[in-house]
Amino acid sequence: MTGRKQDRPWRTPMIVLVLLLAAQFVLPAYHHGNLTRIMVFAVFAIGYNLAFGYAGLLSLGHAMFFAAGLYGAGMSAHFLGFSMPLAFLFGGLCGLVLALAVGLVALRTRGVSFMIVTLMFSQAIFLTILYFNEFTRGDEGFVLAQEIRQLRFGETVLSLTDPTLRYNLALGLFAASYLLGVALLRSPIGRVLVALRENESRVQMLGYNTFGYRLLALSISGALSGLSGAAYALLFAYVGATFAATQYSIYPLLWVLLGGVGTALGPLIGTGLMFYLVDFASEITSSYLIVVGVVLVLLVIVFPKGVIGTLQEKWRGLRS
Amino acid sequence: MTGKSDDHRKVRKVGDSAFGVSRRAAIKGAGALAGVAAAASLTGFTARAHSGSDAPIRIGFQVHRTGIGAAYGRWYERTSRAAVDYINETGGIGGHPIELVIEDDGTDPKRGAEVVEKFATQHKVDFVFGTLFSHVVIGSAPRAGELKMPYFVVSEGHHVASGKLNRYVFQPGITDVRQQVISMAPWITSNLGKKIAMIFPDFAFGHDHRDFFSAAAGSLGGEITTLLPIPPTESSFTKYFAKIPSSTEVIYHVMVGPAVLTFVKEMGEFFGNNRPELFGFIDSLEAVDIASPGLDYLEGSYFWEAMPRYADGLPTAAAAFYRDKVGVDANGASMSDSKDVATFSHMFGCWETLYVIKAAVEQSGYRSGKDKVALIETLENMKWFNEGIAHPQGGKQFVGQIHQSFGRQFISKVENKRLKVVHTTTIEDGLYEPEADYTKQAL
Amino acid sequence: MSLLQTHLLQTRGLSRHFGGVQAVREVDFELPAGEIRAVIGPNGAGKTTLVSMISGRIRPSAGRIRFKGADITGLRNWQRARRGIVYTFQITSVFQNLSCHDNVALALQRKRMTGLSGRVHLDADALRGEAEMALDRVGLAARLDERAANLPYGHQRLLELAMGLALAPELLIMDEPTQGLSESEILAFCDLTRRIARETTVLLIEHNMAVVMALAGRITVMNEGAILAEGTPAEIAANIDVQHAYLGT
Amino acid sequence: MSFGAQLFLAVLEGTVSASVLAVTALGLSLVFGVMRVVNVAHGEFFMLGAVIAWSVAFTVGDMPLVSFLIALIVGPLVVGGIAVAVDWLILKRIDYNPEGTIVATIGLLYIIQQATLILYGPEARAVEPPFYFLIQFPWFGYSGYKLIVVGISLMLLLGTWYGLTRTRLGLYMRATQYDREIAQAFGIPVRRVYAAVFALGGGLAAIAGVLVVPIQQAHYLMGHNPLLMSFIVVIVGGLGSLRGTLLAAFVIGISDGVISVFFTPTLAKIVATLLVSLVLVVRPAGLFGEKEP
Repeated sequence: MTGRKQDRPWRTPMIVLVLLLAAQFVLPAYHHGNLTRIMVFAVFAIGYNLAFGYAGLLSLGHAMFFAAGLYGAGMSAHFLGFSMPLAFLFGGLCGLVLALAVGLVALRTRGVSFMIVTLMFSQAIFLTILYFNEFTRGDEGFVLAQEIRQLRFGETVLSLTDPTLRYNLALGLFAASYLLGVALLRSPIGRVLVALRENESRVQMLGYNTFGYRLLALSISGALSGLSGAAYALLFAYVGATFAATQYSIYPLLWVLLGGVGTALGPLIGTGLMFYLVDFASEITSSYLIVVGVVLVLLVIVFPKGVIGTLQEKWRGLRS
Repeated sequence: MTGKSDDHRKVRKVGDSAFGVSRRAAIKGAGALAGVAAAASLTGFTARAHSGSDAPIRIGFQVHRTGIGAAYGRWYERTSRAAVDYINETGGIGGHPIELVIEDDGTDPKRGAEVVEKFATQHKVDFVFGTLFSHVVIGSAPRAGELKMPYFVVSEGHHVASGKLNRYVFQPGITDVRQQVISMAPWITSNLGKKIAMIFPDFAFGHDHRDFFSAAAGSLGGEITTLLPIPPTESSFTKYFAKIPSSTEVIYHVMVGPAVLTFVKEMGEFFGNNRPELFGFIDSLEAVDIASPGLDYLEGSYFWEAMPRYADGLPTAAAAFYRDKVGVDANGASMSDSKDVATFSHMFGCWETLYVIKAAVEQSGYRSGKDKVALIETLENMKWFNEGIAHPQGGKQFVGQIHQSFGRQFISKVENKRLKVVHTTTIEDGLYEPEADYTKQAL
Repeated sequence: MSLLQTHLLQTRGLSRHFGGVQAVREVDFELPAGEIRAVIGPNGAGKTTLVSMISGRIRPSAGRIRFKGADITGLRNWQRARRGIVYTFQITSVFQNLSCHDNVALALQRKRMTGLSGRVHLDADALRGEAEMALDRVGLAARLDERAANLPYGHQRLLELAMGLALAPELLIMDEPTQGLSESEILAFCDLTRRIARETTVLLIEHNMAVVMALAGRITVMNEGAILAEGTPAEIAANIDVQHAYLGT
Repeated sequence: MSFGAQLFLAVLEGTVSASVLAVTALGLSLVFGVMRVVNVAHGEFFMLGAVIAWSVAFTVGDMPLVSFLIALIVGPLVVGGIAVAVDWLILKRIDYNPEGTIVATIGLLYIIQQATLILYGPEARAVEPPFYFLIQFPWFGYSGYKLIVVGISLMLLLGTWYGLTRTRLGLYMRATQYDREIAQAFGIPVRRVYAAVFALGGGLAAIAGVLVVPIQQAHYLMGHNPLLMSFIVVIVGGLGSLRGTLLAAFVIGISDGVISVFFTPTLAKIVATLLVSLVLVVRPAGLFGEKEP
């Protein structure tokens, strides 16, 4: 956040959002659907970036927050008959509460220990989902009936099976999270978080309760991850333990690192990049994971700070 | 045919060869693949619809090429290719050739749903089929329903029959867990013993076994001495066997995943010679050589089989013909590599499902996507699939309300490191009251 | 009026040991408001440990600390900072990747961050104005938008100081502030400190005796974790024990 | 079966898995400690060891002991070679940047897994143990090979410990771990030390893989658990502390077994998992870790 960068902070976000809004009219159905998914998962990545990229909290357990939202929304709609908007918010709340609870304990640790503690908690949540399989159906998961997945405004009923509605709901959620990310980074809180990442004890000597700020960062992060999970459950009608497994804690880390740690746009870029990497590679060859692997390695070598991060650096280099 | 779809075919060929029998050749080609990437990314934005009267029936094959299901996926793919080739040799479906469009779902429910979407909106296929693992089926089913895409799974899960999926999902080519389990119960309780300990994976597949078998055995005077659900993250099992009370007469085990061999071996080491009777589901040993080191003590134990792995277990012409077409030898291994053991009790489902699709298309006069409703209604009204080349595993009764087939099951004993069929159930043994009625759902 | 209130800061029996080593033992230390106090002593005398306990970076093994009459022994470092005890580091630890503006803004904004609104949004221009003023006090106003990492070392120390001042401290603790500064920079630093001392009590650890003699009203000499002597620069200069402690004769 | 016997069995099982885990974790601990690099592909090195053991057994034919010994040498050599290549081709280029290494080694993980899937296949394949004998306890039978695994592991651990404390390379490694710049200043070839450490780490994982194949089976996805477990063990033990790593391996391995006696399997896993994380909450630097910077 240099002074010069404060010129037109909202320009890039607006361009990006307008492009996304326009994209739905030109994209073929398949990519239309893909972008919907990418935006939903980008929210997960944004959430992760808030903790990792802003406050320097490297968690290996974010799958538990995504799962909290997924199950919070899915089960409240499935068993308690929550309406779709209510279930969605409830999912976010679950992510938030879990993040608070986990944070109170896990944030006593730092660095690698924090990685492990979050990893273990997440594992425990995963096993717990299996343990209560009577309700969760464990790994197999369950489907949300179409009657549940509707928006009612008095007489008019909108079904979430409609791709256009789905796209724009995803876009709305993404836009909100994206702008929140940008705003937070420029807010006083954001300034503290960034400083926190660099030198925590110095921030304390300025009179800030750093534990509180780390907890705050983790909570917002958990809430966004939860909302992303809730959106997935309601938009794509499936709730399953796979999403609580370790690889879904690694994905957001991977997406953020690919896109650019601590950048506002990085999460979307990283998520999209990874999605299409797999999609295209798997069309060329059945051994597509080799292609994916090689590309990941090359990306790291070419874009050491992630795509957006490295480009930004190059750009600054050009200007000064 | 347009140039685009032309080079797209080339593109797919590369992918296919990489999974053919000569896998080493494939990796050499891997270098060339990079170049093809460009081509693919170009075609990436062009739908693959064909048109015209000679148009092939395009069937999307959702296969587990990677991930935990890969061992099954490879044989599902071989079986499906064999079936498609033979159907096309013999006049295709009502004169139209089948074109198989293959996508890997990585045995992941998220990717599974995306793949179904891709089949519908990008490849513009007529049907999707072939999914095995339950979580992928359940993750993909909603999208199939929303896209009104007939979705034929080969999963043996109870999900379709339970009625919790939707009207577009069918399982006509393979029997479901519930009927398998209840048709086993009488033979077990009357031949092996009534005091039974159950060991099963602690997830849905295992719980279906737990619930349905406990109920069935109970009604036959059996007693479940202990239930041991094993967490999927576990890689060593000996410590759990200690929990089995010594009064136990039969251990009923059904494990899946790469650790099953360990499980079976450790069970042997633990109980030694004075072991209770063992009854297992062959899922534990699919794609595994019975003669593998450490399995010796399985000698004299019993397994459920959906289709006998060893040719002499089901000496019908149809079964032999099927075995030969798929390229499986008399011992249930690949003809080209005796170490490459088939998933014989599951993969026949692909072959039979493709024939069910053929039948449904021909009887309903299906021509294009707009005839899907007719196709589904026709299929729901089918009652019986006759044993023969189309159904080498055996005749099947199809229950339209729950979109599920019912068939016979086999019980085999391990003798001289081979599986020898000792009992064959009837379709009636596995029948149960339909739990739902899909035909009442809107299309 | 009791003795306590005349003292801004007071410690009683303050001790700290690391494992077997007794870094600070039984220190009773008083600091009246408005004074410039220098703490000197040979390396390992326990100076830094003492001020670290006062600023709350280290917990004492025993003893109490009172600030403005209140016992603050149990308070965390950030709570003490809020009460007006500000510590500037021995090794500069400004935020290298932030601009001078953001470095100072971090110090300035805390008091304004009240209520939700204050936490999510502050008047950027007002903040910028204040930051400019704070930097101006140390003569860095021109570097407002410069990345801290790009500043020469001496200026980084000044930025560090500016951050301290921006907190409007009642007690400013400076740990070896002139370390690594050039002669001219040291002179500038001295009058700056004098100006600061008009509204703030200053406690500084310093090796450069010239600086100490020039600035300090009183000097506290520490040796082997205990207070050896205390007095005006003149008294200390004349003190035999101090010479022993330093020269070991 | 009597409670005592159950407990005895649990401890026995715990010790076996602990000793294999210790060897794997030791490799990760070295890489992590000296290079400050999180090698996400460490589990794949373990898997490669297992797969190589199977391939050797397959080519050698029906001579379990011979093929076992060959695998014990070939496995670590091949994997070590791969590790060196990776260090030179990738890690060096990104200057061991911690974040970059995570992505790079995730990529490596994909590559190794898929290559194995293509060349070796998706099946789980068993290998004859070098010597098989059943120890018949009054309550249950137990594979003698498992106890031999414990023996070999302990020898390996001692060997490594000796290497680290008594040899020049060990000295270099400790110096580099202590401070890279200073080590360089003292003329220690840090680059080569890094390559050596990465190879050694991979080699240890590979050996663990070779040891485990006759107990478990070679499968192209078998690397996942060892990676997580050894990662956990290294941190719980305390970064850079070898004895911490070893202690943690045995504490975690054995407690996992013992806890399983008291709860239903899945619940036991949940409890064990939470206990481990609590260790770190109470001692954030791990059992033997110096206070974190």
